Formats: sequence, structure tokens, C-alpha cells
Amino acid sequence: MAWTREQMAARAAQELKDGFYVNLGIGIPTLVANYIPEGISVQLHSENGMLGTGPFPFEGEEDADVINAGKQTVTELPSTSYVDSASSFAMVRGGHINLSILGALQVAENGDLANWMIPGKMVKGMGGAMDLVAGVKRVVVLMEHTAGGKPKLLHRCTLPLTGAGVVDMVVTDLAVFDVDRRGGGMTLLELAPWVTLAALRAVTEADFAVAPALKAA
Amino acid sequence: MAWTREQMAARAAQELKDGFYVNLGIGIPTLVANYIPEGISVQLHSENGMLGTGPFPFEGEEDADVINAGKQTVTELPSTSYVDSASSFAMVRGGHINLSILGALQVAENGDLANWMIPGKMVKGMGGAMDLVAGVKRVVVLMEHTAGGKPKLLHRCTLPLTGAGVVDMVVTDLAVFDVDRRGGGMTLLELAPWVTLAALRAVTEADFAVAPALKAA
Amino acid sequence: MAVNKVYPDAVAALAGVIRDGMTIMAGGFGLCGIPTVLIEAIRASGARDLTFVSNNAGVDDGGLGVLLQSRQVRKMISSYVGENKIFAEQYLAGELEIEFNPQGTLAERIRAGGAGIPAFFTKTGVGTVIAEGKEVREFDGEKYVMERGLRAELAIIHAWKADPEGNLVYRKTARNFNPMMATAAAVTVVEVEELVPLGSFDPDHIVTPGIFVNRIVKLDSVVKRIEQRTVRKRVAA
Amino acid sequence: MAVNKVYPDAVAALAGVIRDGMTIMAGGFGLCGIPTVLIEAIRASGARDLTFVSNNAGVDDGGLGVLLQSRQVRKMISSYVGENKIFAEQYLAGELEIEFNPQGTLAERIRAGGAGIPAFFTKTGVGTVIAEGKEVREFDGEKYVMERGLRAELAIIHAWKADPEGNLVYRKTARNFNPMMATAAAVTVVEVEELVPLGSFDPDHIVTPGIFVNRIVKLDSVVKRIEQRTVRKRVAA
Repeated sequence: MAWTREQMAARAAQELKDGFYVNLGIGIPTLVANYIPEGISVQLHSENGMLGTGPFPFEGEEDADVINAGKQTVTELPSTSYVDSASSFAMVRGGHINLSILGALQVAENGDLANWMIPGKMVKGMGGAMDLVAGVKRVVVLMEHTAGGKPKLLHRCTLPLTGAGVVDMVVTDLAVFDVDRRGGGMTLLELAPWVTLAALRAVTEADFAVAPALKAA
Repeated sequence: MAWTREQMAARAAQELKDGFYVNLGIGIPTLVANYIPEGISVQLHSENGMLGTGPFPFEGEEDADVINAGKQTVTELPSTSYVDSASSFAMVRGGHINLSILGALQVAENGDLANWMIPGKMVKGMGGAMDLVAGVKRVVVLMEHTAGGKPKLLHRCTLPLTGAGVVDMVVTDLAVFDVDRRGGGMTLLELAPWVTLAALRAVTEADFAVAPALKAA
Repeated sequence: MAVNKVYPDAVAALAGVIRDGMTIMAGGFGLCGIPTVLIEAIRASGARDLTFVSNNAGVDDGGLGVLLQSRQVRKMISSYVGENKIFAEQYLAGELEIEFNPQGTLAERIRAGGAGIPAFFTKTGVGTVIAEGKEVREFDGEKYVMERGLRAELAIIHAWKADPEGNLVYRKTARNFNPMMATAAAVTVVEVEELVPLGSFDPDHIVTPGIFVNRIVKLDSVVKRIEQRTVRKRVAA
Repeated sequence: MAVNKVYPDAVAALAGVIRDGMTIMAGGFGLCGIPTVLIEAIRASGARDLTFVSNNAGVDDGGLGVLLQSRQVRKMISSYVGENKIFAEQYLAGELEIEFNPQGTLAERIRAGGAGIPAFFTKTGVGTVIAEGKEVREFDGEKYVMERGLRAELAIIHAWKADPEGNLVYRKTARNFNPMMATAAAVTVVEVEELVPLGSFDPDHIVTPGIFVNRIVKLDSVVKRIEQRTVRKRVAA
């Protein structure tokens, strides 16, 4: 039984540690904010220049000058600070953001990531995605395991890359993988309930090892 | 009759234009602030992070947190802003400062400038001088014409350079020269009263042309 | 008396600096912190074949979208141009050129341009199409791509408040690209919501010192659009 | 509960991060905005063979001068080290190494180090000893020298106020090198004159966001020395 989007978000949220500075991408990653484990405090970074992004405003309290990188209205927290875009990406590029959780079109077993363009389709641009995957210390991809029945976890990405050798972990609706971006390949860490290893392999092109703990289970 | 330090400063001050952002070096250049022509407003830049440097404080009103690049206590003006050192030198390097007036040990006819070290003596460091001469749009040197009777305006500097091809004008106690830093050489623009061209040449190693206006006079 | 930087309106503030084929930086992220009234004045100027450096290209009827409507834009240097149908049409018709830059690279290129840095190295884009045709070099065992500083003939930006010297402060996330662009153009024109007397700012709070600002326009009225209105429900007490 | 960044005193704040031979960035310009109490704590630690990245080397009995007195410094990376006799003595005796950097290059190298930029090009120093052994390259007809980003294992800085998240504001020219250094070290420790509750700052006024700050010490008392006391006389009314 595949995990729901909420369950995927909750699983990714377990990667958060107390005191982390975290950038959440658009889509399923946004849901992670709802599953921050108890006793843990993190600051959310919006690459348009806000550190300490709060929840959506109450109706009528929207401020056009307080938006996140998805251009959604958000709110301030007591810890919030604002910086310009160069300073905001200095946080990213300088390795100051502990964790980035983002979506993907394809991930390869060597940690390559593609999530910004499909040749032949109108290209909207990479926004801050290339900076985030290149600069953030740890990158977790949160995505459906397949698209239209086709594997998204591949030997090599076929779409233009967002970053080469940048992914550390992949959480899909079927499984959780560790990715060694230094050439050590992918390792299956967790399987969704009732999903067999054989069933997983059938929808996964990428090669992966199986973690000893999982084999034992 | 040689110009006094005050007269030299007053002459250099004529290079100021309304709205200019100006960096004044330590020594005689500091005096230029006393000779800003009437009707002209300039903002003084201190490379330690103050734009809009005011006069020395009244006794008892010194603030240890308000100093200029010479580490002297100064005051704020209504136009003052503070920035960090990287931003302050971004103003310099980015060509935003209109004019720098500074002292020199030697200036060569090709615009080379030496003012930071004498081999064999303890070196204190170049501070911001190399950045200023490389980055400021127009560099005016204010210095005594000779040192211990020896010319300071040379064919080539013998001391280690602060900058190569960076000087636009030299004001000494004897004369004012234009310097074409793009290879056009030096041109004498003004002579101090009673100083003859022959007397000037005797204490000047550098070759220089004489401005037509001066020849005619 | 210092040079007067305050202009009566946006058209006056842009007089003499707009010409066909020029490169213009325009501040803002989405519709947040964009120089709306200066964009309208550029539309009114009728200047054509413009290249814009701007993170986004506006929406169909807002931001730089209004200059796409009027076909005044030849090229965009941006990181993301979704949310704009006119853009897509003109691009697919070959009327509009686009140079995509990663957002952080774009921000840093502008910051470098303003700071006199002609080129720098970044990890962003290594191994992607962004690095094609650019120098890639290893430092301490990691690969980096060389990116160039970016400058423009004109920057149009939006700030919250200015004093007559041109010292600027920004409001919240409306800061975004505006401060760097102010530093990276031959002429910087700012529209502001409030013009305050000299000495009103705490000098520690000034984000853009007046040295970077050439012309100031005080807006008569300020209309701020929200692109993605997202709210949460109040829980009844 | 978030990680606690506030430490009871300077010695506690440096516990576990000081070791012989390490590289430390120290904020300040002259004696303005220097982390006096953190410097004293390093003296107390007895750590030796330290390399300091700092614009200046203090005076004989102030700033980093106290660590020269105690012979804990092996190398300085600075732009100007006048005003310090002990420095001169140790240097001439071959006990102390110095790497001079132009002040703006030093500031930019630190900013680059903190921003993930391993190298950049600058006009500063072209044609001088500073460019020797470094790559010089032409961009658009001008020569530039390549300089490297600079990082350290530890940064000790001085700020005016902090909140418990580590958001910082600085006071006037005491800002100088402190904000860049906060970004460029593995561990950043700040001493502050005031510790204010979370939410006290206007978020538009924060200069160093807490992401860059690991440990905070509130000073019991603040003594600020003036290096060049210059004043003007009051004209009697």
C-alpha cells in the first residue's frame, strides 16, 4: 500500500533536526511544514529573501510584501529576518542551509537530479532550484515513485539536469532510499507497507542495494 | 614660492563637483574637507563603512563607534549611512566613488603610484590604498614635490607599486599635473607663483608636456 | 546645494535615459517589489528592442508583462518566466529571446557587476546546460563554473522609503533584487512609497546608500498585487 | 525547543572549539567593533600557533595585541598592522608571519568564503606584488587578478544586540568586518552589548540573520577604547 502525500511529507520531516535551517520546495515538500516533529524547532528559508517563514495569514491579513518563493502570502515569526536575493543565495551557496526538500522529475542512482525542464515543452526556468541542489548541505527528494507508470528513479537521467550528484535521499510513495552522491550508489532504507521488494524493483530502473536492517526485517 | 599645505588642499578641492562621493586619504588630503567650494555638496566616504562622514566631534562627544578610516573620531551627518566593509569596498571597486585624493611616495609619468612600502623598512600594510587607486574613477595625488631633495615624480617608480597606471592628476607644492593613465604621459597644468619651468624641471625626473594655456601665460 | 535627485514623476525621472535597444535591470520577485510605475513610464516612452534583467517576466497584465503586451522587449535575462501566456506566445513565435540564469547566480552576477567583480566561480549549474560554453575549474577538489558580473545602462527599482540623498529602505520581501540592481547600473531610478526628510533614517537601518541612487520618484498611490493569495481559516473561539 | 545559542560567558562560549594551530577570524577595524572579551578568552585558553584573519593586529595592550604579547599568534592575514610595536618585534625576529591583503580584497575574500564562492576577479593589486603568483586575466580590455574566497574554523565577532535566535545588529562603524566574518567560519561566536527578547528587532533591520550565529555571549560590561581621539573646539556663544 503506497504512502499518501501526507505520509511522505511526515517521513521527510523526520530528516529535520533541532536548529536546522530548511528550504522546502513547491508541491509535496510544502506539506513537510505540517509534520515538524515535536520538540524540534527549525527555521524555514524562502529564497526570495525571508528567513523564518511563518504559516499562511488569516483571511484579510495578507500582506503583498510578505511572500514565499512560491509567491504565496505567508506571515512573519518573532525570529524572522529579511535580506536581499544575493544575501539569501549566499546562505544557500555558502552551505548554511542544512536541508532542502524538493520535488523531482527524475533522480539517477548517482545522485543526479532533473526537475526543471522537459525538452519540447515551454521552459519556465529553473528559478532557485539549481542553486539549492548545488549549495544546500543535504538534499532530500520527495516525489511519486513513477510518472504515468514509468520509473522516475533511473540509471541516468534522460532530462536535462538541475544538478549532477546532488541528491542524498529520496522519499517516494513506495520507498525511502539513501543516495551516496560520491559514487556509492543507492540503498533502499524503507518500504511502504505491503510493498514487496520485487514489486518495487519492477517500477524502479535504478540499481539499488538493500539496507541490512531492511533485509533482516 | 611653493604652495602651502593649505593651498595645495584648496587646489585639490577644486576637483570636487556637486554631488560627488569622495574618499580622502590620511595626511594633507584630510585638509581638503576644509576647502570644499561654496555651493557644492559632497559626501565623504570612509572605507571602514561610513558614507557621509562629518567633522570631528566636540570635546566630550566622541563616540568610539564612530571613526573614520584613519581611526579618528568623527561625527554623523543627516545623510550618513553605515555599511559593512565588503559593501564599503563594493562602492570603491564598483566605480561608485567619483574621486579619491591621496598622498604618495612616488608617482611615475605613466600614472603608476607607490605609497605603501619602503623595502628594508617595517611594512605596515597597504590598508585600503590598493583598492582605492584601482577602483575609484578619478585619482588625485596630493604630495610634496620632493622628499629629502629627491624627485618624487619619476620616469618609473622604484618603490613597490600601490597601483599601475592609476593616477589622473598630481598636485604638489610646486605644480599641478594632468596624468593620462592610458599612456599619454604627464602635462603641466599650473605652476606655483615665482616657480620657473626650469626650476620645476630641475626637481622633476618625470617627463612632462606643458599645457598650451600655461605656455601662453 | 547638492544635486537634486527628486523628480516630479516617473516620466520625468526617465527622461533622457531611455533609448531603443538598451539593457535595463528591473527589481522585484514575481509581482512583489516591482517598479510598477516606472514600467508604465517605459511603456509610455515607446522604446523598443529592450533587454531586461529581471528575475521574472511579470504576468499578462502586470509587471514586465505590460511591456511584452506592447512588444517592447527583445530579450529577457531571468530565472523563471512562468505565469505569463504572452511570454510563451512571443517566445514560441521567435520574437523574444530568453537567457535563463539560476536565481542565485543571477542575483550574484548583479551583485558582482555592482561591486566591480567581472567574474566569479560558483558550484551552481556544474554538470548542467548552464555550464555549457563556460569555464569549469576545480578548487579544493570541487568543480565550479565561472559566471560573469552583470551590469546595465539603467536600473528601475522599487523601495519603501527614500530621503532626498537617495538613501533607501525596503519593506519585507519587497527587498529581493532591488538593492543589488541599484548598484549595477549606470543610472538607477527608484520609485518609493514615501519620501522622508533627510535625517529621518537611523543610519544603521539604511539598506541602499544614496551613492547608488540617481533619481527618485515619490508614488502618488501604491497598488500592490498578490499573485498567490493563500490564507488559513480562523478557528472559531 | 530550539538549540540554545546563549552561553553564560566567553570561556564557556569557546569551550570545545579552540585548538592549537587553528585559523580564526576576528572582527573589528582598529579597536572599533573588536571582540575584546572573546580575545581575552582565547588568551585564557592558552591555544598556540594561531592564524588570525583580521584587518588589523590591535595595539600593544589591546585587541589582538594581547595575543601577540602572550605569543599565541603564528600568522596574521591583515591589511594594516601599524600601531603595534610587539608586532614589529616578533615579525623582525621571524616569530610571526604576515600575509598582507588589500583591505577591500580581504573583505571580499571573506564575503566570498561565506557565500560559497571559491574565487573571484578584482582590479585591486594588478601590476603590484599582490598579483605575483596569482592568475591575471583580461575581461573587456581590463586586467584583473584572481583572489580566493577565505574561510576559517572559528569567527569571533562583536555586535551591538542579539536576540536568542542569533539575529544581530551592529552599531555605526563598529559593523565593519563583523557581518562577513559571521558568514565565513565553521563556528561563529558573537559577544554582544545587549541580549534582547525574540521579536524585539524589526526584521527589516537585522544585519546578520541567526543562521550565521552559533554561540552568543552577553557582555557584563563594555569598555570601548578610542585609538585616535580627535575633537574640535566649541566656539563660545
